[in-house]
Amino acid sequence: MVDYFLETFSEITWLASSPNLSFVLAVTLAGLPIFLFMALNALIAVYAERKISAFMQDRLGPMGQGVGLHAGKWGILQTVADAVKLITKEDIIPATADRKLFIIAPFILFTASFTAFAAFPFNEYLMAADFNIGLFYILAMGSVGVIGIILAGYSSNNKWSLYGAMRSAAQIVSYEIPAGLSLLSVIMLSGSLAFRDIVAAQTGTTLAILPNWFILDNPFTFIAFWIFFVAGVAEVNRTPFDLPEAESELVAGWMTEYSGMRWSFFFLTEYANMFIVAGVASLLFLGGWLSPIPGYLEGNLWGIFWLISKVSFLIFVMMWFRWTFPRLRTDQLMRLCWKFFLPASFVTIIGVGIWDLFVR
Amino acid sequence: MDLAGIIEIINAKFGEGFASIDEEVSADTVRLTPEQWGQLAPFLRKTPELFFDAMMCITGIDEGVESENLAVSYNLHSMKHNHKLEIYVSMPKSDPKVPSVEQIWRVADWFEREVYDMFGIEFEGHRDLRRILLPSDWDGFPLRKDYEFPETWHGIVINKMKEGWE
Amino acid sequence: MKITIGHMFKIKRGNVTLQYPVERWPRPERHIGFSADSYNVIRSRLTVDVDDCIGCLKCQRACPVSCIKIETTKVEKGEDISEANHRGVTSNGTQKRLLVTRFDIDMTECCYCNLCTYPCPEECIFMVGGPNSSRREIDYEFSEYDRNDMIYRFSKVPFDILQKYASAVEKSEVEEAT
Amino acid sequence: MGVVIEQELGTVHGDEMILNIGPQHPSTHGVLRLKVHTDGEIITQITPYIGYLHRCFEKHCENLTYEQSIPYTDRCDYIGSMNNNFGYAVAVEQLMETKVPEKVEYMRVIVAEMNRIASHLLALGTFGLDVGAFTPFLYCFRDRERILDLFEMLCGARLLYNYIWIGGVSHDFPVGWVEKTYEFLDYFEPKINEYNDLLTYNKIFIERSADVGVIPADVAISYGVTGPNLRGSGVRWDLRKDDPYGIYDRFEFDIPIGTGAMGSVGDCWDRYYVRVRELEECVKIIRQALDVLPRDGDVHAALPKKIRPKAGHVYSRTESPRGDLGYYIASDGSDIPSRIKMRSPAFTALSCLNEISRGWMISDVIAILGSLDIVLGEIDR
Repeated sequence: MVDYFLETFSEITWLASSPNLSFVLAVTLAGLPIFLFMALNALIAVYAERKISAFMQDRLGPMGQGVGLHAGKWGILQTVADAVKLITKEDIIPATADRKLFIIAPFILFTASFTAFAAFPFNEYLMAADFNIGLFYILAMGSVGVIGIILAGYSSNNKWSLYGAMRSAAQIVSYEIPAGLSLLSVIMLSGSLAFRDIVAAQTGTTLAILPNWFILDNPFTFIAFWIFFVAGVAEVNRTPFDLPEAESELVAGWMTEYSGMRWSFFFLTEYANMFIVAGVASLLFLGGWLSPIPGYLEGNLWGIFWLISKVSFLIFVMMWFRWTFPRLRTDQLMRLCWKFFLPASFVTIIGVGIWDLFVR
Repeated sequence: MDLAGIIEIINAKFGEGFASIDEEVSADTVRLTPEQWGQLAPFLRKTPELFFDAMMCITGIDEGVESENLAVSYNLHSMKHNHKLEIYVSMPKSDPKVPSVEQIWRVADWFEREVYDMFGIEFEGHRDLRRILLPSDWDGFPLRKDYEFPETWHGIVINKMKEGWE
Repeated sequence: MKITIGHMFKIKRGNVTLQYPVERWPRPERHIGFSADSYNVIRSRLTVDVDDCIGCLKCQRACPVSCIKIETTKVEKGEDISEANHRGVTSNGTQKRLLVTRFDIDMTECCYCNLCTYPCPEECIFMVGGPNSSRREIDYEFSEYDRNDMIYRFSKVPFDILQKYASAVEKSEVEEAT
Repeated sequence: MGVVIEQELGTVHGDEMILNIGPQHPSTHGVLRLKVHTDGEIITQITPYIGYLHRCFEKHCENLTYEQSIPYTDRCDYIGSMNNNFGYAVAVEQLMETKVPEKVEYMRVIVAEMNRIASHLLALGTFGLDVGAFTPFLYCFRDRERILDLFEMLCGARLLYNYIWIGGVSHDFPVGWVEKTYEFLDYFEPKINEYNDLLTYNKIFIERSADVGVIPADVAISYGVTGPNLRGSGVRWDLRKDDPYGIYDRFEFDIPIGTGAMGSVGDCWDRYYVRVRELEECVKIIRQALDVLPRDGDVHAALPKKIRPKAGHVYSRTESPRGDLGYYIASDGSDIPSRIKMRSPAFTALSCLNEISRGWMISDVIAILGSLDIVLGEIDR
């Protein structure tokens, strides 16, 4: 999209004269829909989380009441109410907090996940910036977020946030390795880092009727999918790995001292990260914008529909995890990562290599 | 075994008349002085026939404004033999001192702290005797019969003011 | 995992939420076999039929948190005093000898233990909405903005008449004293 | 142990941090402050501070008559208040040597066991919450609501009942109550194995609670730990069987003890599992009691007009959902007791927290606290 805008601007005379103005304009025009999409995604995800958790727990979740309809017919206005509350709520900065770092932290975290969206393709043509190393870029942006978390935990100057920040830093850093390695097996199969080639490698059918997705390609990529998905859940700090913001122990981990608008940035980033992890998993393993019935319902618009439905199904599974599993302890978390996920991802890489060599 | 058997064993060890039951006060409690209790406690815990390993409850009692002495009542129980014993140790209000049994039964640690907190009975040998329920700078011992309520505490008025009620 | 997803799909049958302003809390329907009026087992707001109250102070003594205050003065036996709207005979037919000049219940202190309704000979103090809900509908939303409004004053003696009777009491005490 | 820094709060070792799991904390089951000395996340020492919820129960009782302090016993252990009334009534009846009619004995057992189910449900739910599983908490509360509805039908109140009086019960069972209880029991039994599938045999739950906070049997007895916590450590001790009061000797039910199925004997998982198994035992007792409940007989027959026990004192114990609930009542012949002491089981359970949670991490202390199932109302009285 960015280079598409650059070409159109070069024809317009008064713009072509100042190249950096047109560049800035192009980037903002490409970035704005991403930001709106993130906000929209957060709105829907918050409502979905409340409703799904309610149905799973035998209750109704936010419901609109006859008189006053304050939460909308089926509680639809609940997220609007949340947004308004968060905007109007007072932003408290604790007196002993380290002011500058306290203010910067949410923005670092937000920009990390916002820039990761830049390379995220919604469809064959619809992406903010067309990189040929899209996957590598998203992984890199994922690990930038950790700095924001540590900054938030350290600057709010209370012991609980420090605990939360240390735990989440250790968790995110250590879970990136198995996530990265399990992606390696897919890259070996598709031979390139660009999303378009990866998804292109998944077209066609295997065993006549099944779509030729990498998940069904061979048993090792199936394991790789699960490793990546679970490591992704851990990277986003969701149950059963939500130790940093464990309600029953650390009150709210590194987010304790934040309130109002700043806290909503953290909230936004959490759902954006969830979307990215689910998106990358569906792009790499579930055939991105390809339709499950190969050959039918193809095309651009259908592509977006299929990608969004796969991503929302994976987000639903993440929410399903949250309301069923208890929480792991810090050392169990680490042991699981280093002693189980890491060797498993090595096995998948070797497995895919051998499988690729002999079977293909 | 029943109460008489227990008292026999105690008297056999500590000499006749050490532990006695005077019927008119109550049928099943052994009345001791603080010094006697100090010697008897480890004995009750260690001898295999008695083996009182569970201290059920320690209760502080103020025997009334006019009676001039405080008392501590220990209820002991043996898990193995399933028999019970109650020991009643009374002491004058002027110097309320009782040897602590905190090393023998660990539960006594908190029970004795509560009795000290409410009655002001000093337990000698208690490693960490301080108030448990009341704020540490509270003066006076509330459960004594002659205790009068403080008007305010750190400036907080205690009984609520309500117009049009009294 | 299977359990939580199972609950999700049978939401219509299993769900528990009660949407408060529209659906009210169902009052436990109670019939105790014999006369419902003699049993009053509901915990909600206390009310008093002062017409039936003979001023025996049993409820005041029974209350563990002493949140009931009653003051009475002597009156001729069984004769109505219209200006103090005091009825001489209670609904069960007992003759009244005392005029209840003050009957206050402080609902902020009441602990809803229902101990005061049992000793009352005339059953004039009870919690609304119980088996006697024919007379008074259940009411458990009686919060007030000012704490002093929670002190319910049930005696119906108008203020000026109160002075007359109150002074009568001093007069009688003075006579006894001299 | 790091550099020693002289500070106003005494000697603080270099890398040791004092952390306040403060009076306001989501998982202290009430108002409790734990001053935790931690080295990184490993705990070296815990000193609990209690007394935030102290409402002078014993001082109140010295100014109220015997039947007026029943609503106060409700408010000590506000989750098992029926058992509190039961314990208090048994103690005063023992002091007055009055006999209670047969029907009332059965009613008391039924109502106390139902309250035990409700209390254990809350214990299981909050323990799951402390370990992070949110949904079992709501399932437990959905079932607990049904018991509270039955209690509301019975005595009007849902949490603090003032139902069991000295010498009797305040009200007879309303018509249709027994059938509703049967209905509840049939509804409730399959629910127990739903909890088991969801939480008890859940791999992460086992990893979080097995081998954590082990209380050996002799330490438990020495610290006066009683009830499900003691049975979790493998000691087969239940007052309803070993020192029976009321008519508990007429029912046959077995006492589940911790067997170290998932870890060592006496760990958090054992205490949790003992409570789950006790749910089944309570259902068994209620069924037996309901079958033989005598239908006729007046409930108020043995209610004494004036409760004026002779001078003397008594110490009586009953099995409350949290352990041995003891009442030491001394009376001087008037209708106002001279001294009432309530021995609360959660008080002793908390006293052993320091001994058993050394060397564990902070998230384990929260799990241990949840498995001990303490109620601060009862600790502070």
